[in-house]
Amino acid sequence: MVGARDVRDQIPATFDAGRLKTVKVDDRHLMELNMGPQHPSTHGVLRLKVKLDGEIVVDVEPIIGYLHRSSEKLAENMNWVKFIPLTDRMDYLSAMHNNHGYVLAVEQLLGGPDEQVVSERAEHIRVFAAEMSRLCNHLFWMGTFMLDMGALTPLFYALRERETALGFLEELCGARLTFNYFRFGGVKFDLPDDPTYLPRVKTFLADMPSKVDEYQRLLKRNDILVGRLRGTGPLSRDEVLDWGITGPMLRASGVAHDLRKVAPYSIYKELDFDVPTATESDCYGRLVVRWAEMVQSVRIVQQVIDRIEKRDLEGLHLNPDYAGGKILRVKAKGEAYSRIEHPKGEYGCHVIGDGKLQPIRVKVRAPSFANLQVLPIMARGQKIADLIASLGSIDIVLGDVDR
Amino acid sequence: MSPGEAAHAEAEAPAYDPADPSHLEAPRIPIVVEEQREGLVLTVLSKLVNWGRSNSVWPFTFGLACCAIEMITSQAPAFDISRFGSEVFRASPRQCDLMIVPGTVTKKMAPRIKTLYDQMPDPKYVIAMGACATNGGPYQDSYFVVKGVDKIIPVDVYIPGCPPRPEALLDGVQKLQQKIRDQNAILELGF
Amino acid sequence: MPEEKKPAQDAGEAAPRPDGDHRALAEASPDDVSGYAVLEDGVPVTEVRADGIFSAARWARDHGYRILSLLSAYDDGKTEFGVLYAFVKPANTPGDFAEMRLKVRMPRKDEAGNDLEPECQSIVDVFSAADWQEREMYDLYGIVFHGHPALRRIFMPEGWSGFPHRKDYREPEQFIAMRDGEDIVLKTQEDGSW
Amino acid sequence: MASLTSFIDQILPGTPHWLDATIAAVLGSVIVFTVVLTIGGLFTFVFRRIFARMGNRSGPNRVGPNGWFQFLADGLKLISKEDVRPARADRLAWGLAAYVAVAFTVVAWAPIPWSEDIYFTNIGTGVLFILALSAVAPLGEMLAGWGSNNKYSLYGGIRAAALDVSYEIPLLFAVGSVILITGSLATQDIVTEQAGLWFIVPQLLGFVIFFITGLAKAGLVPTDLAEAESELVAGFTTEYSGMRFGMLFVVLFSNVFFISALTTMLYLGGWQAPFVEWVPFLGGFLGPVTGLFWFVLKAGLVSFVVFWVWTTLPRVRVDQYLNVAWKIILPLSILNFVGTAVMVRTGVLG
Repeated sequence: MVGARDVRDQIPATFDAGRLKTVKVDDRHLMELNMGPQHPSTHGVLRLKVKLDGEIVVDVEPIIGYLHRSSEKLAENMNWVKFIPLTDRMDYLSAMHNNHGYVLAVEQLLGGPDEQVVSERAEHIRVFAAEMSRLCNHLFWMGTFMLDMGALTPLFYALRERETALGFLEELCGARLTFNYFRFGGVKFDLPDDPTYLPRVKTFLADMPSKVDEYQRLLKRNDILVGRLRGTGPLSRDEVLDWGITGPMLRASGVAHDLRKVAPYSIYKELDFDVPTATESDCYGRLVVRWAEMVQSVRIVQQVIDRIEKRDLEGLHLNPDYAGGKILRVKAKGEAYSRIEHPKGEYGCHVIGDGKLQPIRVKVRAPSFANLQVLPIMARGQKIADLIASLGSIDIVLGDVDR
Repeated sequence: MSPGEAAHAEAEAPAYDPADPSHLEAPRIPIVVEEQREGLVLTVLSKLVNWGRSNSVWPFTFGLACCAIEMITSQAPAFDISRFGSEVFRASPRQCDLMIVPGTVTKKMAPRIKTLYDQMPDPKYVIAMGACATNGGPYQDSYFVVKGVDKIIPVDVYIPGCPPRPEALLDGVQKLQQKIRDQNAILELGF
Repeated sequence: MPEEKKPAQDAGEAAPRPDGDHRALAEASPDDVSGYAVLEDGVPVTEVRADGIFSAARWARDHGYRILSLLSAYDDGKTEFGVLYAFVKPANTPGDFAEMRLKVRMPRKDEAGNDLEPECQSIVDVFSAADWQEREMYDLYGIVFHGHPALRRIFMPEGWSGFPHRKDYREPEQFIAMRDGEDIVLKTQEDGSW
Repeated sequence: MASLTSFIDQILPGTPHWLDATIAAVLGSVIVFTVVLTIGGLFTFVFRRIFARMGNRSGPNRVGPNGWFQFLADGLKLISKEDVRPARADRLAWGLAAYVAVAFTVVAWAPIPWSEDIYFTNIGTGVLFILALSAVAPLGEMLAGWGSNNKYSLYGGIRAAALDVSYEIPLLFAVGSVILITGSLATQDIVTEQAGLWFIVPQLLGFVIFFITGLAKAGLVPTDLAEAESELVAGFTTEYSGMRFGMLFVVLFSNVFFISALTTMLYLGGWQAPFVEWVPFLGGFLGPVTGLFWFVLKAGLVSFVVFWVWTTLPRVRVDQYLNVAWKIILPLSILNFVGTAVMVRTGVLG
């Protein structure tokens, strides 16, 4: 490129690029420790190159790419619809949301911003599935986070509820983890015929807040846990914004930035729910925010079920234009980016098509990838145990980071 | 024909009888390592060691991708791998018997998996969990995915599925236990 | 990219005119801005020259677009590389939310027909979040972000040849993974598998 | 010991006394080793079952009657596994560590009074003997940490050393308060002194301090900092495989019972039956093994509490624990010691 300026020489930095909590020590006394790619607390195949001064973390560099499966490149060689199963496998803990983000983006190309491609009924089923998925994600996160902290049983408490919720999703779409449920113009299957399905879900949901209460009784009153989480992995609001952190981590720093609320998609505009925030931007705040989000998800699903049962929602679960084999012949043209509120943050899909059967480019804006960057800022100057807690509080999934 | 081949031949091709439900069960092919020449003591010792090894298969805390979630879920109350004595997930490769490879093996990760496998003490077993670990699965065409973990390390049991349900993993572990029971532990010990 | 027609032009209407912050940006730094379009999802995007993206990003940041939402590159396989940026305002209420999209387009060939390597300014100094995202785009597309403090590969191991997401990428014949001085060679099989 | 010698003398009449004593010592050692390692092995199974039940699961139940042979299968497997010695490990330290850990842990069991008659030795300085030997036990962890040529192990070893220094002093003060009351270091004297009033009543604070520091001494949750699976992979045991790891594993679990036994001996009346003033039947309903029954029951209950804590609580951070140890537990233990001394001097106690 002609005349590319080296901006670092010319333009002074306009802000302090992250509070450097570096401990001043003689470099020769530092120990370099490689955590991962196989380590019980790196949630997969993340590698952390940690510089340690005794127990204190001087610096940490996350090294990723051990699960880079090049889904985005594979998308360029398959029909538009065939990429949906691969989105499942990116963030495999909340696959419904990945489906949703990709499908929304392609629907922008197919129908444009104003045209209604998806029927009201399908939108309700989508929100139902997505919020159940959010519940499952937060439950699993809580369990593994507590495992990182050394508490063994909360995982089993969380898995107990998660299995029930996954059972409902399994009845909906036939899969436990990788749902492959959303389609352009709707969802693959309608709600199950079983007349007891929705009542059973309602019973489960009615119980759920008391279960969340149970977790809080178990964990919130535990002095050891609270002592370990409070003040751990602190981030100022400036740092959070500057590093592009979204989702519960952003809301834990006091910004009620929830895309379901501020840039509503699907039917979230019509639903009544709160955006929980916390003022203390540390691991404890993130835990509290996610607990509150579980309760809000329950509220949303309850409203959606009410609307499905009481109103006679229009339309089919899948737009007939995209039903059957027609979905394989989808040809999309143009460029679009859509964002949704994923349990981990902003999830988006940037899609480009040239009117052929295959896309030119599918880029997934992965929340875990963006959020993981901030780990060094959180961990510097703290202990090894805090590094583990900070990492856990981000809620990363390596499939999402590496894609 | 060596006795080993004979054993294989006997296990093969039972006559098909629709009334007999036994054809629904997979034939149990004994794995004959070498001609059994040991006396009573060694045979009993071998059985004893096999009993210990097969009932105490400690897996490795090693998650790669989606299947790792199902691996963790297999400890959940609903599935409970602990019934078979396999819930002791050890984080150090030195203390494990079984490496479950749960997920996609990439080219960056492949050497590390080889290292981890080498770090495990004998006897060690590998379960390839899911389509990716078996042959690359949905990522066969990817430029960065190794098409199956058996390109790097030997695999004992393959579990199909994408991802396999926890029940399938339990079945795989039991298949592995059966395989261990059929081994000749004395030869494995190197006597 | 050429395939991406502006929808308004398709409909035979007048070309869209920038408004709001897009117009303000065009007025503030006319040298950096090279075009304007509306994407299929109805969101306008300002096209910025590759050596003007830093000041444009800084302008966006100073005007409240604090979160780097998207940094995505593409290769259309024929004429150009592109980078799409999306910045959003952190919002507490629905009214506060706003989005600003910028796009940098880098031709594959210059006027004389020589191959060009894609180059662009880095915005790490204004958005720390761009750190890994730019590394990712360098790793996959080979787009060089000038001014990035450590522009290294992020997914691929060091020593990997080529930029795999480019349309003209060919897989290498073999990949040698180092392990304690001992090589593990993964070769391409006849059936194309490793 | 003495009774064992006389028992040998009876069945081998005519042998010199020194031979009887030697046979008794060897036999006793074998018995102690067997008992300790069996308890350790059994406790691995018990812990897995309790942990499973706490998590709403069933736990190992396939091997033997209701799964009770699980630990035998584990032991067989560990014995028959390859013993890997890491390259460039410090051979001596690495090899010695497991033996040091086992030897000192097991020998410390010798003065434990299982009942009025069942004990290996009742030396006059029993408590001192126990404390001295269990203070050496972390040496094994440090040796393992140093010798393994592994950074995780090293961190585990260093943490073990740091904790050892911090918890040893409050532990001594807590035990010292008990000794002030009894005026004797012999373990049997401590137990007999508790007839009527268990020391948990006058020494409630000391009991709490002893329990907390005891958990740390045994390397158990919430203070399993030397092993700390989610941080240090497996801590000082990271590089150990096969039966060497098995020994460290068994030592960890036998420590659970050891701490419980000490707690029982010092504070819960040892082998003394409860409510024996009102229900004399409790004191002798099993004949000569009544004391053993009560001792094992009490120690088992304490062990259950230890396991309960293990499965429930998260791990503390190393600086938090050191802060608590030096700033709260140590002053409290001194206070307890001084208070006990004053009470003993004024005749309220002892």
